[in-house]
Amino acid sequence: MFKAKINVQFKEGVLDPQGAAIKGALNHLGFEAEDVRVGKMIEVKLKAASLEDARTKVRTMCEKLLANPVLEDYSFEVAEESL
Amino acid sequence: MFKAKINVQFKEGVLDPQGAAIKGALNHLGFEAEDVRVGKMIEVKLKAASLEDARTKVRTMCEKLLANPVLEDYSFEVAEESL
Amino acid sequence: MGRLEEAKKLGLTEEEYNLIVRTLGREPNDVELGMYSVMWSEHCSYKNSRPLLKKFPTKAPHVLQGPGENAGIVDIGDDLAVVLKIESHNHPSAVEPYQGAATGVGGIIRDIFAMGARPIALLDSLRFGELDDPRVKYLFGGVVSGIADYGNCMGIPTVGGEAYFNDVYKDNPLVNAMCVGIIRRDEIIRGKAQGVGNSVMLVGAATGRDGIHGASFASEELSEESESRRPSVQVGDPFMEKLLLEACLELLKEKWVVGIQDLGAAGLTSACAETAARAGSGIELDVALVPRRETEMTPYEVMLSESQERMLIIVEKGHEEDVKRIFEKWDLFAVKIGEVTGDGMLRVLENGKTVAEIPAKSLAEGAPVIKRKGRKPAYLERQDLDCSKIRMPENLGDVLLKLLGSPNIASKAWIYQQYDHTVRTDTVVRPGSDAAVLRVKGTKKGIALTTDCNGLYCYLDPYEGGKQAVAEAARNLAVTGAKPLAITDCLNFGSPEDPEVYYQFEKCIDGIAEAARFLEIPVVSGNVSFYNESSERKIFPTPVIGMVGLLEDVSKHCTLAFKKPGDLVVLLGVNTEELGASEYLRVIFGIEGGRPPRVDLDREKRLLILCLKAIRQGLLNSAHDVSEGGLAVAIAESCIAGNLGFKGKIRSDIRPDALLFGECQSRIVASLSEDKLPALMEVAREAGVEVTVLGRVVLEHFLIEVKDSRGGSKRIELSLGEMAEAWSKSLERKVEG
Amino acid sequence: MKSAIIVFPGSNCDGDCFHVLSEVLGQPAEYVFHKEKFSAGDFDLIVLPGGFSYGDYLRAGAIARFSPAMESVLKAAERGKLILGICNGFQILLEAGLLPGAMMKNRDLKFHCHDVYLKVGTADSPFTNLYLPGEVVKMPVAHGQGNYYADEDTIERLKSENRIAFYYSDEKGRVTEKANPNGSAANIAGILNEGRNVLGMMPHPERCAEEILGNADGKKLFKSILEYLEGRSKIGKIGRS
Ligand SMILES: Nc1ncnc2c1ncn2[C@@H]1O[C@H](COP(=O)(O)OP(=O)(O)O)[C@@H](O)[C@H]1O
Ligand SMILES: [Mg+2]
Repeated sequence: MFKAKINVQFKEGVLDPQGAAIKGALNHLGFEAEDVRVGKMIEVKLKAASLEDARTKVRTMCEKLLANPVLEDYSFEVAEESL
Repeated sequence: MFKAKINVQFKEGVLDPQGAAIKGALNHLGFEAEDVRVGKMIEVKLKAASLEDARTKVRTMCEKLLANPVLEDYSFEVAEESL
Repeated sequence: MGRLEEAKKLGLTEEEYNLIVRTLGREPNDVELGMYSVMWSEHCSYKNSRPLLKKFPTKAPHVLQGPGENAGIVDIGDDLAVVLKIESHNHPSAVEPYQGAATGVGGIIRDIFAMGARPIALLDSLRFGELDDPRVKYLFGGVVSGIADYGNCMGIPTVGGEAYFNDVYKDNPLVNAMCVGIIRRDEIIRGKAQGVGNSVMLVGAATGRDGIHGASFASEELSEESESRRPSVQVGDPFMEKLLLEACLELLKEKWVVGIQDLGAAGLTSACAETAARAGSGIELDVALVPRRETEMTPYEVMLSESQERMLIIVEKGHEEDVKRIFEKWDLFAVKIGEVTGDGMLRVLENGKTVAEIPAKSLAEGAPVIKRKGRKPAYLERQDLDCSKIRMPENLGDVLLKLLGSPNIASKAWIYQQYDHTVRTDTVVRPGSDAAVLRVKGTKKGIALTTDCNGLYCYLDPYEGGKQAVAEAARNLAVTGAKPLAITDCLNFGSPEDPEVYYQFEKCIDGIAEAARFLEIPVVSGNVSFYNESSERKIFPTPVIGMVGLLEDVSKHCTLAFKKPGDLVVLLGVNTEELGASEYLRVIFGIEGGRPPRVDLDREKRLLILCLKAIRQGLLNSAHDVSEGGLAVAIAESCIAGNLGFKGKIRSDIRPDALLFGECQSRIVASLSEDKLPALMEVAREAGVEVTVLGRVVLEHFLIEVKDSRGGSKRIELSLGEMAEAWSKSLERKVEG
Repeated sequence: MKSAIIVFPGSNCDGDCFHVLSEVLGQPAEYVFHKEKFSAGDFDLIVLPGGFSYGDYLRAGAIARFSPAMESVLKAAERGKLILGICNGFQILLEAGLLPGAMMKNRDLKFHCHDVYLKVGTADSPFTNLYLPGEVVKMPVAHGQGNYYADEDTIERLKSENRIAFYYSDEKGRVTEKANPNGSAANIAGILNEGRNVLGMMPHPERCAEEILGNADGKKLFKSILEYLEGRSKIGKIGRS
């Protein structure tokens, strides 16, 4: 079993309404937040033949489904999980 | 300037409908996903006096605003950013 | 620890425990004790309220289902019936506003489709503390988005409701959700587990450890300790519920479905006990067969879990595969977990081994009734407010602007624009009017929906307040042209163990019952929520009345907006000098006191008859009931809604502020073209209602002059723009500012 | 004119579209369940209705686009069949790549349900031929993710190819920031594909197609389709097919 941590984020230059709102709220609370970006952290446990295979699979998942290439970039880490 | 990566996730045992739907879709696409959990990854750039101070601030942000203690856990990393 | 001690820890009394031992003929085990404790909690058993609820009139020729089922049902002709029910989700929303409100909406929707009906509308009745408080803001924002996200995703329009703000609700916000459905008369399904050997199936979401002991949680005051028990909060999954809804409605068309029941408070325990008790049968089930989301759940946890989006289905033996086929289509599972038995027992097995065995009737209906005695609260004794001591404000125009900007009167668009209220394409009158009107496709008919209650009135005079809630709801329907059909009520109170609260409860019920009987509107369903108090404050007694009315011809509906410059503006009903309990006293003088306005039910009935007749005959161009803020606010609201002005003169010897802002009952502001006035007068004479011409609709100016017989006069002169500004932006500013 | 209305898990305007097509327009319509493929030849119009397919989980429309019915929709689009995506249907068309761009959360992060005014960007399409270019119509919106995004080149192309069907505007047809309910790029409320046979729009024409609902501005859109299919529209025949 493998465990992937996938991080999906808006591309540089896309104005993220949620990030803007959080930044506003943080500053209102007295913090000095310069920039806030909100992304998704998706954890997937999957079966795969090898770490390499798992990586390929996760990349395909991201490209097909998990990230929208018009808006988003993704990055991930995969590790083997011992049972 | 400091940069914090904050990960906010549903607590163990809390229903994650979004994760369940994504798992369904992944399996439909032919992947063998055993479990999917969706959380938020929030990146905050903030001003602070020191790394220690930045950590304290980020913890307070999480507790006050970014995570909902009823349902969510959070974790974070803070690093100093060179300009 | 002794069993009794444990029972007490779970909220059972010694007397109750002894009754359990007598019923079982032995000591209950852990699982049984847990099951009893939730089923005999106030939330599930109504043990404090049952005898009083009997006072409500519940019968009428058009009532197809009164209280006792998942929801009430009334006939609307054309072989169709309307299903209605309201429910509170106050405690969960105080702890986790978003999920608390969302799961409240999910629960009430399941009650409606459990009858076989298609849910067609939602309403939400909300009470919060003042919005200046950051925590209140957080709660309020969370609740509104929780309701929005759930209802919107389901595709059920949220077409109405209320929102009222007062410090008394600071610790205990009220979140009441009402759902209305429509069904063909011959397709009504009931929650009964009939027919020995029939299969009991569980469908929908997998079971997790969510909300264990939620029902007992709702039956106690909020304290630090309950805060720390937070993890029991459930998460709603509206997508799952949408699938469940479609699958269930498809299933319920089949003749071999025997009964269906939603899993709400007390989960499987309640669903099984209730369906079996209604049918006088028993159920045997094996918890090992229940699909789970989490590992290593005990029978106790499975039986008490309040995981959302699940239903129990009883089908004729041999049709299990048919059920599965339908649910598979919607990507849901359906699993046989047990069957109907003839011995009246709810028997719970785990892998074939009995872990609990209780008479279903004892669980569902056996909680001993608690007879309480109320005591008139002291504050009611020293109540009379001497209005002559209240100085008349110089500038009544400023007063009107302040009232229009009070969150209790101001536009609620900030709320309802977050709710999809146009989906299903039936919404003829959208939120923002006195009541929403929906057409009924395939007929000429329409139904009108509202929720109403003035908690301050109920606090200051529980009996009159109860009456008034019913009268106002009926009036809100009548001004759209709808004849009131049925009530569903949500009684929100403090702890019934407090004799003063119990007094309020009893008197409110008396008032509601009296008005419902007099106005001939049966109560067909409802809900009681007690323990809405913290150590610091108790809520106002708040018996929310949800009401449904019928328009025979929906194209003849009426709205509150002025329509045409030149139209006459008239008052139906009479002005009396009643300032007590008004929003005017509260906002301008900070006084929450005095006697609330009286409702003369006979006068109210005549007014309703007149209004309905006049609208049916097409005499009126607009109609709007006078409620919070009084006559001046009512006229102003009709102006703002129609983007038109008003010019008028009122002759009266009532003190001007009481005339303009007093909330005396049984009044409607209407507009009509001048040539219809004689016809209106004729109908009014027949009904025995006074009609007074107040002035005319004009383009944009707003002018009211008040003259008394001694030559004194007062005036309000404002521009439409400043009134609209005060009214429309105020709530948004409070919440987002 | 025979229509197919695709029912995704979580669609909730499927019945509304069916009602308008069959009851208001009096044309035959059928539901097609997302698990079924269908033959493009059987239908003249394919509607992807509004709602919350798959709960809008992950991203609105992201999961629905993988359904078998969508394979048929892609083929039908290629063959020049008319495809109308409303609200969630628009989001699905974007995710499926039948239309360019993507949807984000409304800029104020709130769901918006109210009437908006729309300026008709082009009457030169099977869906809008009965409107006048520049005409202002009123329609309800009801969405939480209607904030249309595309890079500048795409927006420029949409403009230069006259593919913006509707702009959010004020009552007078002025396309202003204030009239933009959700933050959409260039106030875009609806766009056409290159072949002009696919329209995606956030506002709901099916919710304003009858007088009893107080507004029938949306009926013209459905009538335009009928006019076009019956060869009566002023625009003649579009593209291939
Ligand atoms: N919480 C809410 N949800 C939906 N609609 C609401 C809500 N609160 C108020 N409204 C709508 O705003 C309008 C005014 O409400 P209210 O002042 O309570 O009316 P009335 O005094 O006629 O009962 C009504 O159309 C009502 O349905
Ligand atoms: Mg009213």
